[in-house]
Amino acid sequence: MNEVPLTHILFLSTALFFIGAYGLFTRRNMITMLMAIELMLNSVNINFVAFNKYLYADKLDGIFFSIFIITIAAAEAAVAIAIIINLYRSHHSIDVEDATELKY
Amino acid sequence: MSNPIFIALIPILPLTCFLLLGLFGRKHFSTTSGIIGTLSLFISTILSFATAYQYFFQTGKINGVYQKIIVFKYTWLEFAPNLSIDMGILLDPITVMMLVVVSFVSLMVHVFSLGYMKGETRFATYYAFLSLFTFSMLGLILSSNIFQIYLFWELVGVSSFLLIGFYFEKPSAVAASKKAFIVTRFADLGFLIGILILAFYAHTLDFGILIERLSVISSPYLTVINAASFLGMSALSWGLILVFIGGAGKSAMFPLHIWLPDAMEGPTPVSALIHAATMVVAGVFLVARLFPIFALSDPGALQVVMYTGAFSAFFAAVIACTQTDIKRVLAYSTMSQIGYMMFALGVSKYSGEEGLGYMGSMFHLFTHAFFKSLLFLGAGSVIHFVHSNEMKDMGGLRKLMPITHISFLIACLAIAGIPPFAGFFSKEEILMAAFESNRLIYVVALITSGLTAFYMFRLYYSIFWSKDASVKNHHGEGTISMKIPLILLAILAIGSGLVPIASFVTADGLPITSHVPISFSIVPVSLALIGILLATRLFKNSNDLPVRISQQMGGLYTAASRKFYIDEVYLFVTKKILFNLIGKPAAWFDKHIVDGLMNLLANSTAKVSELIKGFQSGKVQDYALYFFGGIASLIILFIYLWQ
Amino acid sequence: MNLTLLLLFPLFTAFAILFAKGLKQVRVIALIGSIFQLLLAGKLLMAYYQIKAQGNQSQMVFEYIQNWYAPLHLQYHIGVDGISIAMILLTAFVVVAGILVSWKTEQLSKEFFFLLILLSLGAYGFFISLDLFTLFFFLEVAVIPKFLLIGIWGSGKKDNSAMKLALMLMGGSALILVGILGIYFNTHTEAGIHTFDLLLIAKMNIALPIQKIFFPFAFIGFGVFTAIFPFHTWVPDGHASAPTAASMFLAGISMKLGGYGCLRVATFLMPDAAHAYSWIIILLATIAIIYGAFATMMQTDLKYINAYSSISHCGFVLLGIGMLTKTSIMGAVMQMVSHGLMTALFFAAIGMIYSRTHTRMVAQLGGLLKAMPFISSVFVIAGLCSLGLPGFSGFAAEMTVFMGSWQNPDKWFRLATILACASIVVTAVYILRAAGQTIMGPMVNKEHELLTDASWNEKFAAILLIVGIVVVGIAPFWLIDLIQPGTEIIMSKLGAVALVK
Amino acid sequence: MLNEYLILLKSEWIIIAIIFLLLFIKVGPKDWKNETLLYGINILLLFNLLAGFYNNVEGNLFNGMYHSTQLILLEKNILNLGVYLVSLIAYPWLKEHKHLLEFYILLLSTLLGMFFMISSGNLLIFYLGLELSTIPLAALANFDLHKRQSSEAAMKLIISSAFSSAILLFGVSILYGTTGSLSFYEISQHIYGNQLQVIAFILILAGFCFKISVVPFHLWTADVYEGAPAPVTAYLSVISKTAVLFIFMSVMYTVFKTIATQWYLMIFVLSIVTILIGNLFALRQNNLKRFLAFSSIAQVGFILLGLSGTSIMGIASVIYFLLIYLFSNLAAFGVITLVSAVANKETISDYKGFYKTNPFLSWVLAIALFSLAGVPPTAGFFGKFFLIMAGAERGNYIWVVFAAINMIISFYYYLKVVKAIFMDPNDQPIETISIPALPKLAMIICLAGMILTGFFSWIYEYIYSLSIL
Repeated sequence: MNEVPLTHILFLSTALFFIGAYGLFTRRNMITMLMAIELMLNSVNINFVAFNKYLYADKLDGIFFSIFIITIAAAEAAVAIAIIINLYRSHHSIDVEDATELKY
Repeated sequence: MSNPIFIALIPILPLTCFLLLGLFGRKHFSTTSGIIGTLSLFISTILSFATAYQYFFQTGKINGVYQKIIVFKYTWLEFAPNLSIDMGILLDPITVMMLVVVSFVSLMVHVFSLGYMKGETRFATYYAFLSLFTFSMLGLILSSNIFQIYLFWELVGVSSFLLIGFYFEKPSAVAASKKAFIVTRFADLGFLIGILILAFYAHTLDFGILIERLSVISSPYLTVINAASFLGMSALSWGLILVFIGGAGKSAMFPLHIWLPDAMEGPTPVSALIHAATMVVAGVFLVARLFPIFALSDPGALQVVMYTGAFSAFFAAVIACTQTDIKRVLAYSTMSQIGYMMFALGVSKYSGEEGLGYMGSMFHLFTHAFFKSLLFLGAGSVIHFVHSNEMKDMGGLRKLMPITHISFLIACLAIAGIPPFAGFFSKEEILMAAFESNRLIYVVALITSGLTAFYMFRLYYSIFWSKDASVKNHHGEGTISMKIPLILLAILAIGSGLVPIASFVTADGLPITSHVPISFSIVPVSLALIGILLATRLFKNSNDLPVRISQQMGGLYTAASRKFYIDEVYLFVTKKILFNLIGKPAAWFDKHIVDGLMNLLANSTAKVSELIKGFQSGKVQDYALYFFGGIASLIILFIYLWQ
Repeated sequence: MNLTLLLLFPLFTAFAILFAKGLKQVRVIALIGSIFQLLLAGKLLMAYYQIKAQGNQSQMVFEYIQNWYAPLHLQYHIGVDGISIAMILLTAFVVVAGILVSWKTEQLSKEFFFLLILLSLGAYGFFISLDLFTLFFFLEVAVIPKFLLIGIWGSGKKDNSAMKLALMLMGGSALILVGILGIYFNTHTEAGIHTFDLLLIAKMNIALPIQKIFFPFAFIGFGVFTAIFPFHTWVPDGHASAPTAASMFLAGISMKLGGYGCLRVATFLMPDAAHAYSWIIILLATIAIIYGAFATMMQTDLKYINAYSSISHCGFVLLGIGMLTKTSIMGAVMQMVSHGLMTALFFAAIGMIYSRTHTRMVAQLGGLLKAMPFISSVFVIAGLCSLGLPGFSGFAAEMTVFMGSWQNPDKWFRLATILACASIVVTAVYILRAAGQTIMGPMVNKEHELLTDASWNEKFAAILLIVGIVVVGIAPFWLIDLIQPGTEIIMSKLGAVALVK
Repeated sequence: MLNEYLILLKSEWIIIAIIFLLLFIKVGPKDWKNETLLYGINILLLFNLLAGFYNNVEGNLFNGMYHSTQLILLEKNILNLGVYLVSLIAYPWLKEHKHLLEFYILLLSTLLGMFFMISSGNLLIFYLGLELSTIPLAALANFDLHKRQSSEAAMKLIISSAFSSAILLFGVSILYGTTGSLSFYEISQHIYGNQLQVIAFILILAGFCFKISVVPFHLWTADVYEGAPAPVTAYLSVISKTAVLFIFMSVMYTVFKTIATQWYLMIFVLSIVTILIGNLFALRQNNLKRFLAFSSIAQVGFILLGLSGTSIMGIASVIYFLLIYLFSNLAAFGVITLVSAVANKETISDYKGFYKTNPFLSWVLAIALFSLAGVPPTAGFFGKFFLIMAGAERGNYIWVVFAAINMIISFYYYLKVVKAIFMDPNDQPIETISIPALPKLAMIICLAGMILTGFFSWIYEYIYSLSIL
């Protein structure tokens, strides 16, 4: 049976990465921005798994790394959301454009 | 000289006196300072006379020729192994003669000042300055090294500055002192560069060696310095002329004379000392000192000296006829007489009979010192009496101040060149020399001497005759201390002409016998008499003739009385050109361009930082975008461009 | 003779001041400390004569080497020759005088004297150090005190000028930094390592192209300190705004750091480049001399007058160095000493006048001689020294520079020399204008009648400096003998190059 | 075997112990007074600091994932010192703060993360350490819960750091793909400098540059510094930056040694931009914390300059500079914290006439600024000088000239603050502040560090002896 070549997967992950970046740059809603970042991290996960599977199947470094990434992403999200909530208390909004007092 | 210490003492005594009075005079010697100064100077006078005696009659002459004797020499500032300022004492005929003149006249002035300056608040300071001047002048004439002479040259200048500005609260005095210093300083610039040139080629600063190296025809140095030329003139000529410019500055030769009349702002005894007898002849002395080089190696430079001298003599005489401030009259006459000495040097040759001009010049220097200082002191006592310098405030004083009157008359006769007064003999020698070498100069000299007689007697009459005494006699003619110098100098004004200078002071040290036939003397004497008679006609009794004549002459007269506008020219040059065209722009340039450039740098930096502040927009998404852009640019730069 | 004492004394003094109580203690400590410095400097001189009398021919005496940053081969290497001793003496004189003049400083006196002493420390360190790193270190030590002294105790638009001064000096040291790093990385001792050691570098020859790159950095860098055109603009403002003592230090000592550096570092270590660039140096120096003099003529503020004249006078130093003849270099050193003393005296006098009349404007002063004869005489003496009157140090120094410059046969250099000579006339003009206006003439402001003359401390300070000036002026041969050996060594290096050419 | 774990992980264990202790206190019934707690904790930290110097051994664990060398131990000691100082200067701020314990817990967990990060021999550990040292920081930045700016700062920090770590990870993944390993050593064996690897390198570099705030990855810095509470800012600007720089250096020198020629140029460009931008922005700042943020950016530029030397001298100079930088910056922040806690003033114009009322604090701040500016006799001079020397070693003198010019600009803005403190008149200056014992101790330590470090050359020589390529 013919399997999907690595390049396809890499293409997918890269696309995902840039989509995430695009989301981060464009969406004003902080939560959405967090999700965009998650997207980017996932693309990284795909990379790792793919590399591991296709190139270095003898060791499981990549897999492990992706697992750790997932965990940490969760932690990051947790803290981020806590902060956003706190921000909401003071700003009454979760639009990044409203949180631009510190500049220049 | 058997004991150099004694000679060294001559200048050192006034120096110590200066330090003493300068540091402590104000407090401790406020009244006695005059005595101290006078005494110390008296001693140095004695010493200088002794030196003169010893030099001329015992040690000076070696097989018939007066030698240059280096009494001692100490390396003071060594520029390079063979190039150093030495503090030394050089004895030769002119030095010794000057020694006598300077110390004696200075003594007279010291004595005179005892009375004249009595009651001044800064009496001690005055004497301190006098001693300083005397010290520097003596140092100048004793110098054995051309840089040493320059050094004392400056000191003389500054002490004259201090003395002219003695009445420091009079703005005119301050201005005059500044003018005197700056003008002479300007001339000294020439002197300095001249020294640099001569020293560079002769590889020495010592007079003896310098003269020897640059006057002996066969010497290699001479050929080199003649070979080197700049703007078509040999380095030697440059050097000598520049040095002469220095001398001209001090001796108030045209066109550097402008400071001398103003210098009369100083106390009159000071004028008598500095601006009549001693400092102003320094220029003559300098030329005489370097005379061998002038005469033997570079006659061209000597020509310059001659013409400058002659012109100044005539020019000053003309102006003197029109001045109304008696001291200014004297000042211009001084300038004119120095012009005499200068061109006398100019016409002279080096050796033997042809060195007559040199001898005459020195002779005239000698006699002139006495009668001119006498004139000034006389004028001093007159001013002391009437408290004014202006002729119109005077007149008919002969009854009130007989001694002054007599001495002044003697001096006038002497300067006019009437036999048997001193001036006659010296002038004869000069005229003779001029006659023998250059007729043009001779004619100028004749006219000048006629003018001299005229304006001197104009002065004399308008002081002592013309109208009756306007001032009432509140205090007498003056203290005894003021009279004695007058008398002594008067005697010398008669007698000094009989001193056989010819057998002592000559260019090459060999005595010469001057032979001036009576027939030769007729012309100048008669001219002088005419001048005197004219003056008598015009000024003996007050009448309106002089006024009418002056109106007749119109422009010429005014021009002369305005000193031919030389001052205005200088004013224009300094104020308009130096200040406005160089100084102001320089200051402006510094303030705005240079400094502005520095500020511009700072401001532009600030401006830039203002411009780029937009990057820090405060929007986290922009930050991410820039982040991304950074990566992208790095990748583009280092993967696609760089490889 | 342990040179480190020269650093320890001021250090201890400074700390003592920090822990002193009350104005009285502070200034007494400062004075005693500075006097100790002076004695120490004198002792150093004596020791120097002794060791020379014993026939010690080495370039530097009292050397002491201590490895400091071994991995980078930085050493604490100190030693002196005649030139540096002259500079040290100068510093010591000026410090004592400065302390005395600012005796009456009430405001933050503790900090004031502390900073003064720190400044002197920097100067001593600079003059004794034979390692480029320490040299640079001490050069910069002096910058901050200057900034604070001007900024805190200054007058007029002090902030601006303090900032300008600090930044321009910093710029200078930045250039120097590049220069010395350039030297460092192009030195190869036999051990194959780089070195900052001045004497070692002097022994080896740096390639001409390298020299040509780094000489300008070093020279201009040090030049900024000694007001080389066009980097002189910090001088007028800085001096004018500074408190009296600070101006004395600035003009008297700090500007000499520059000259010394130009000579000891730039010219001595990179002789080829010095020859190659001499015409530029002379050009700049001549411009500084003439243009400084003319700019001075236009000034109306006494301090500005002296500041601009300092530019002109320091031009002589650079001229002397640029001419590269033995005599001219000796002249440059003499001029440094002379100008240091003279200008310090001048600023002292101005300070005294200012503290009484509260104005420095020439137009508002006049006839002070009547009210305060002593101060006025000091002022006149300073003036006369500055216009090069024989008997004062200025004459000997300037004449030596001229004589030396004339030794250089180049036609254009001759022209430069003549221009420089001409500047002494201009000097006379502005000095006499200043003196004539302020000291002589009728009294402009009647209140000045009542002013008091100098107090004991001011008198002492002035006399100290005058003594220095007069000694150098009367006996220049003494100074010459002191600096000759050092100069000869520098010349031998320069001369060797000249022969190669 | 077991005690090997104990000894090698010594510093980590201690931190963990302290963290847990604090946790227990938190959950425990008795609530202590802030004062006592603070003193207690500071004593603990002091103990931790001292313990760092005791019984240091080298070795590897988890087959090379964790390794510890003398240099790393030294670095950990430096960090310990920094943390101790930070906690000292945080005193006036924490005195009234009710979440004191959380603060320390978070702080120490970040420290733990850093320890793992700098002694990591493997990208995985490195990543874990990095995140552990970053995420709590975001929480810390938000520690003034009621302050708008504080939460904004925290938001910016967490989002941009998340983004940066995503980028970093992408780079890591590519690196993994091209080399097939995560351990530094093996990676370094398989680096050939092909394009993919260079891209990976650039991504990773970007991640690092974000943490040490190199232009153009620096933009979060100023905002976060300004918004966060002063002690946290101090921590951010000194400790976390220092830690990242340590690991950054070793990664550059070990992992990417083979493509040094490429990254030398990148560092070159980055450092120029960084110094310039940092200076230009610092010129205009009025808020002291923001001002210090930009000045620290400029400092990083200089550090990169030294780092580019790629020599022992480079390493040693960087570490040495960081030590001095730690003293100087913490001294400055000590004063700022105290003033903002007591008088609640943070702008430069508030500090006008500061010297009249608080001479000691003024001197501390001034000397700190001089040290940052690199003026002798402060240690900062030596630090800067050696950095520039290391940079010049490669013979890139234009760069040195550039750096020198920028030193002048930086000098200008540092002096501007000094001018405000000493010279500018002010009718209502900050009132006289009584300095509590602990901050005073911190300031004195910093003063000693700033003034003496330069003269004790053995410190540098010691670092030099430890640094190996």
